[in-house]
Amino acid sequence: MKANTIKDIFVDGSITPQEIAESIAQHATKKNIGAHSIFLGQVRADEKTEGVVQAIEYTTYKDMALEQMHMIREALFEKYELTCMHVYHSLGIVPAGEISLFVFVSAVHRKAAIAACTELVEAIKFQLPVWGKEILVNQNTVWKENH
Amino acid sequence: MKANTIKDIFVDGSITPQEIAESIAQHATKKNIGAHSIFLGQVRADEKTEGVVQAIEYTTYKDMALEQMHMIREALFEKYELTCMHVYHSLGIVPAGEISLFVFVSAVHRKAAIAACTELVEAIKFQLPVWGKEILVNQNTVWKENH
Amino acid sequence: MNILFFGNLVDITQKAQEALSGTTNTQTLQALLCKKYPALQSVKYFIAVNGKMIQENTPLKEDDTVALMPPFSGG
Amino acid sequence: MNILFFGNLVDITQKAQEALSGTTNTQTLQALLCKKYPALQSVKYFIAVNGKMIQENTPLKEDDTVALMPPFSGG
Repeated sequence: MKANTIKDIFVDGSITPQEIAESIAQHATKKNIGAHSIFLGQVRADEKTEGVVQAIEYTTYKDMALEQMHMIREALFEKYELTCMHVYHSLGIVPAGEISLFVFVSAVHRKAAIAACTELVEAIKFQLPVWGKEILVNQNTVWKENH
Repeated sequence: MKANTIKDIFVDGSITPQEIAESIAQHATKKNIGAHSIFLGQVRADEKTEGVVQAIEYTTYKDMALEQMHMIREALFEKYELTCMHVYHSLGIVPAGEISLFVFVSAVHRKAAIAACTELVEAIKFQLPVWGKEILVNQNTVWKENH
Repeated sequence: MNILFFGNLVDITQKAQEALSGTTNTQTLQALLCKKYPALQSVKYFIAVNGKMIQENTPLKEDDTVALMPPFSGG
Repeated sequence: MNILFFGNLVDITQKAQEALSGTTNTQTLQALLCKKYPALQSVKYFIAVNGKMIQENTPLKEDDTVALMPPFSGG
């Protein structure tokens, strides 16, 4: 199931629970899968000194991000026994309470799925050229930082 | 959000992607959540020397399982900064390709959500009195073992 | 007392529960059950008394519930 | 060459890209940009040439694409 072509991971706006359900449902035919490990990033209505966050606007350096994601994906398939791996990241505006990142790793056994998903989330946060701008209720903006 | 009452975790038959979507959607109003870590156990059509697995039938010692689950839950809320935690485990027949375990941990930050979810899955596998009987295509049965 | 059987133990006993009396601790109960179901001797199981796992010989009262449980395999 | 600005750098340059010529390496390019946008000196950023991160001074050709990127904050 290893994908050797560069896949797009970016979607416009937030990722809906319905899309997540459809992605899960598509794996019912892959009867060698025993474990799915999923990570969802949800936009927080953080209370900053500058005001409350009402949304995050995401931008990317797309060509570089997709190439980087491809290398991350290949390295994880090399390191772990995985069946499949899907990543969806929002671009544009995602309101607080909605989902901006959907990471989905499946394997025969849980340990590979969980370890790969955990590594993948860290790689996405720190190796993908993506930037989040927090839009406050008062329309001011603060650039997001990852920790 | 800490639940102090004993909650039921068992559902009849498989857990549908639609139910998972609904559970995710219910968290859109909790705007302090930044991360959801989800684990799904899917029944594998394993090829055994005795035949191919077509389903698993789950049984439990329910009173003890729910009490045990309650203690696991309390300990994880004590150890990690979590917003909420949901566990659904199937009883009865779950066909290969369908989902028998849905573990859903949410937190402000990803590290707590991921670590707690990972520990929770291990606790469920090894501390809950639940048993899976693999039903083969030839109707023979093999008792499942966890590793 | 009420004895509960789970998992593959049910294949041996052919029942999910059974009422027994006259035994005063888990050791004598195990001996009694092994006589009745010799195949129990060759399988691994844990014992819980009233929902609590026990490791050592434990006194039993008539209204106790004793569960015989093979290794867990949920999830 | 084509210069791309991302994240908070756009707040400084007020543009997402800009065509520049005459610089032959990333060090002289940085000096040129800092003269044009003094606020660039006080922010942290990485440089990628044609989509590859660079750590040291790197020669540039006229058809190269140079990206100035603040620390990533996706997810």
